[in-house]
Amino acid sequence: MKLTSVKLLLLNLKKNKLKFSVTVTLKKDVLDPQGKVVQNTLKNLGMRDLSNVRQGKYFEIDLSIDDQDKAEKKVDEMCKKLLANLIIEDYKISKI
Amino acid sequence: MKLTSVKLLLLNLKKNKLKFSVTVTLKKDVLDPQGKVVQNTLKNLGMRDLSNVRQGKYFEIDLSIDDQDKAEKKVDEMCKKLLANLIIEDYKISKI
Amino acid sequence: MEINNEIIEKHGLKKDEFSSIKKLLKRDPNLLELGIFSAMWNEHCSYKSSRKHLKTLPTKGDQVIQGPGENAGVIDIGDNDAIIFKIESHNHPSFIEPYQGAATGVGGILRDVFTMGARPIALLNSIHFGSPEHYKTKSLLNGVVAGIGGYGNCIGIPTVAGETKFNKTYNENILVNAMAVGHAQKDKIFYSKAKGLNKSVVYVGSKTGRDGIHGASMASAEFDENSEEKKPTVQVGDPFTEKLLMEACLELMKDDSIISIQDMGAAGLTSSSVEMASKGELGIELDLDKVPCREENMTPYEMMLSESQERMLIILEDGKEERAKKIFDKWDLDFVIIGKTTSTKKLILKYNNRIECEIPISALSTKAPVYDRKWVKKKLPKNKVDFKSLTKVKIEDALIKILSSPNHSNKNWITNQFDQMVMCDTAQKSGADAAIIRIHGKNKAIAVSVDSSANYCKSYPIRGGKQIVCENWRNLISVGAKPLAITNCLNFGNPENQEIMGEFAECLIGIKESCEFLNYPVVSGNVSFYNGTNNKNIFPTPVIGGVGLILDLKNKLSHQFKKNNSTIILIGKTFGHLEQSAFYEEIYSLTEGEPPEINLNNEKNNGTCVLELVKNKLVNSIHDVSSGGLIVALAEMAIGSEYGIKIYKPKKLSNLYQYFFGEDQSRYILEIDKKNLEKTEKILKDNNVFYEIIGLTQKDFFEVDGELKIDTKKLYNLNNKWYNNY
Amino acid sequence: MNSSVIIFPGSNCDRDIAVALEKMQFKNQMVWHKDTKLPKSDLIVIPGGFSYGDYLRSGAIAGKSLIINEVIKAANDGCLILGICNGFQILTETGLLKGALLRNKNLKFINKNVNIKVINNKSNFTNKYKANQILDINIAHNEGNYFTNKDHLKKLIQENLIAFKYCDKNGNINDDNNPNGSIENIAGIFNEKKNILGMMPHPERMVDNMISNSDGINLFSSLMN
Ligand SMILES: Nc1ncnc2c1ncn2[C@@H]1O[C@H](COP(=O)(O)OP(=O)(O)O)[C@@H](O)[C@H]1O
Ligand SMILES: [Mg+2]
Repeated sequence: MKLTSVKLLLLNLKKNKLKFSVTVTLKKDVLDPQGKVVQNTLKNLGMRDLSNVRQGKYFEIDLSIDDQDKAEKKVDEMCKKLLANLIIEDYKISKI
Repeated sequence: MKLTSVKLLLLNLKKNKLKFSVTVTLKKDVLDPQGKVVQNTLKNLGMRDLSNVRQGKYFEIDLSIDDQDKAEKKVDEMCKKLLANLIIEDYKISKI
Repeated sequence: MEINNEIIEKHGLKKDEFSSIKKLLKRDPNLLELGIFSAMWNEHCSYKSSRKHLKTLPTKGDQVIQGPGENAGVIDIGDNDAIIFKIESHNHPSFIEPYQGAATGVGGILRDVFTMGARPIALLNSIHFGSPEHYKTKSLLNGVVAGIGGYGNCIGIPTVAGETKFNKTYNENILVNAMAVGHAQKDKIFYSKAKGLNKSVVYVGSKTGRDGIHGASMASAEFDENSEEKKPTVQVGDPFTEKLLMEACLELMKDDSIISIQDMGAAGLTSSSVEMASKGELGIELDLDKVPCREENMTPYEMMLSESQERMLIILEDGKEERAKKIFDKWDLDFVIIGKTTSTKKLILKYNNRIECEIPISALSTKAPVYDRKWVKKKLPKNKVDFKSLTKVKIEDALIKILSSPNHSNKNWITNQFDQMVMCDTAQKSGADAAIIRIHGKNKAIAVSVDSSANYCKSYPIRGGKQIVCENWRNLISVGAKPLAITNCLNFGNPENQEIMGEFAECLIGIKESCEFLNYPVVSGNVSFYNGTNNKNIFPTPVIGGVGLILDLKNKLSHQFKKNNSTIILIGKTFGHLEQSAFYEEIYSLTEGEPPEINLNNEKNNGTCVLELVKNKLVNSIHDVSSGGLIVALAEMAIGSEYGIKIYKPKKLSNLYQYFFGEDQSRYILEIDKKNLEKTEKILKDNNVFYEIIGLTQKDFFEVDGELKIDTKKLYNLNNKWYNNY
Repeated sequence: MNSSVIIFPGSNCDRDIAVALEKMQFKNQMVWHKDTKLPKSDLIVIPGGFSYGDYLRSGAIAGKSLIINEVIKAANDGCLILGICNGFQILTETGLLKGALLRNKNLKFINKNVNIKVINNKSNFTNKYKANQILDINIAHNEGNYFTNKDHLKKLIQENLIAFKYCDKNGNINDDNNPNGSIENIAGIFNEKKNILGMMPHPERMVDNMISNSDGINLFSSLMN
């Protein structure tokens, strides 16, 4: 009895939970001081075949919406409003 | 003549370039103050269906190696040596 | 590419300006040349609308080593110590991208100071935002504050003072002005004037990218709905690299390798090379193939107009290249010889072995247009507010409302985000009338403060201009410093509008008058026009940054009450001027009428005499009376101390509101030990200074006889809560 | 006593600590991060600042520098190591101290004076302080939110390896006076052998009454002891 209720809960949770990942990266021509420093350090650590590193931000976002389309639109709105700074950054949303 | 040589160069460049993405996220039991603040801010912006946000780092790494296996091992090494602090963070590598 | 009207317009050049270019070149410019002209001839670099007026400012004095015209102004503080300082605006970039805009503003002004051989020792800022209710304000505010802190904290220079104001006039055009102050040896100051032929021109610092291309032109254009499209021109700051650049430059400056040095600020490589050549009356030839680039396939146009940050241009003495390169290698910075000085008096740019640009230097500098723009006098406000017609408020309620308003609330929530202590010479942090920075390893210190009064300047520009200089002077005196010189950042609307140009001209008349009278010269500054959106201009907002000297750090003063039962003296006459006061604005939303008049004689006399009292160690604490009037100033002295005050009923002015909230100028409040009172009064009388004894400090309570009695802890809380609820 | 201060690109409290050390009669030398040899020292200080701009993670990149290997060797030989602010972050990144420093809970840089309590005054770094003495000291950091796993935390407590905790002016230790969200209000910790101290507050800023106060002096005189 206890077990089934837990299972049910999990099921419900799953049903109502859509998970997205968002990556936010600097636009191509924008200076990425962090990436540059990381790249140099990796090279100093002996990684010779490294040709480029860019650093960005990563978000995992859980939504309690059923409708995937709707959910994706919400995430898009979040990116535009807060997560990404569209002046210097691009973003990408994926369902996970 | 000039054009072909440029094309060849580009081809070579492409051939020798493998691109990976790395995401680094805080371990589950580590507090994620950034994610919390982002989540609260998004809620304040009216995103009610949001149930959780975690924030991490994202890297795009270009390697000039042909062999994908080798390349992936290199990236794994980079993560272990520098990109992630394994005491508090997990990482994930994908080919892009 | 053919240069058509559209391209010319996109470069912000007027038709007749283009004709002049053709005349100067005796041919049509190519695109690269057009870009260079547009960068050098825009308002930001050429000061074409302001130059005529700026010339009227007093810039000389015994204390001045270098006035305007160099990267920053230099003053003498004795013992071979020099102070180098300047203020600069980064308004437009900060509105578009607040964090990076503010950060690169700080980075830029720091380069202006260390380029002259100074180690920066303090940062200040003046930031103006729209109304707190405006939907953009909060994120702009948070972004700007984080950006200022982000840069200053990382590079390790304390941010010690500033001002933060809110007014709806800045809703669509915020102001972000940053000031840097540095210390150098008087005999080791570096200038930008090139000297000698065939000397190596060296590029050092970060690589050049495509960022900020045409930033300088952007800073000289009004905003409109399409501003979004201008966005990619925002630069990203890299304080880490700037720290390396600063250390490398200061290391190189230890000997005599450098002939001249210039940071790449607005208009990057273009303006730095032209300025050096122009001052030295030389030519300069650059080989653009050698410019270190961050991106592939960058064109000469992009290289010359990029505003990538953290770069410098140096002209080296012969034979010093190797030693210099070693230093920059040590700091992991690019160091490339990209050209040489020549006798041609031309800017010649080569790329792929071809001459891509050939412009006489004078065409870009001395022959750049200067405008005598038409301006009209301000129509001064005639109305006086009819005080009797206003609904009455309790003095206590008005005081509380002012203290807890965004403009008057304590700014700890900002300044706690700035490292104020790094370098371990900050003897007084923000929160005081002026910050105090000790000269490293010595017993003396400088005091610094920035001030503006846009409301005053809007209603009566001449008087407003006069007032801001005096207010700044007072703030320095209030910490026991002798004011020495100022820098100024002139933030105005569109100069092509005759009324705006009038505001500019008249504010400068006022500034000049005060500076002259107080022997408080202008040694550096910056003009920012076109602050406005869709023909709505901001209030005229000149900002004054002042530097003063404290000979013995032991004599420094702050405004918090120090002791129980000491006598409180008010210096200066109280007339009860309420128009343009915080009282009218915060309580009644009234912004009519004239600001208070200033009698410069009294100003000077009062200030000098206060310093005399300080010198005689008669004073426990001082505060100047400014926005909010006497009662707000007294409350500020109580807040954060263990003491309050018992204020006697005023003898003369029957209207308590005028007495307590009037913003009459040239006034100071002094806390004096009873045992020192007699001596103090004698000095005041001997100097013909008007003063009144207005009360006594007491434990814990802020009290006006028969009117109000508030726990000072409550005042503290009221003064500190605004941002928490925002 | 001989001391060395390591300078990384982006260190910015190196001069401050050198001034404090010299004032306290240490014979101090500055060591550039590219150096591969450490001068003979009884004390090595890793100063505050933003080594490598705090890029990636604060302290991460400095933790991979050449000189750090020498620091680790010296530490293993029992040399005293003091990491202040960014220095503390670097020490955790190298593993010389366990745990990690996360972003401040309010995500803002914090510079202000706070109170800390001396939790363990039986160490080379703290023996001149009284037990439970309360200090008024400056903090200035973005990432001072100390975190460690449960086992290590237990060990820190049981073996008395917590040097300082944030508190109020009366010594109360609770959330209200925890500026950055640190676990257990921790402001500084020792390693097991107590020859390494990492702390977020800046003792070198508190050695001059003209500028601040003298609450940091005893840390340096403890080391001299
Ligand atoms: N943005 C800021 N940065 C640093 N300090 C600030 C800032 N805004 C305000 N302050 C500080 O707050 C205090 C009050 O500012 P203000 O009311 O303008 O002072 P005053 O009237 O004496 O000129 C000053 O010490 C000032 O340095
Ligand atoms: Mg003041």
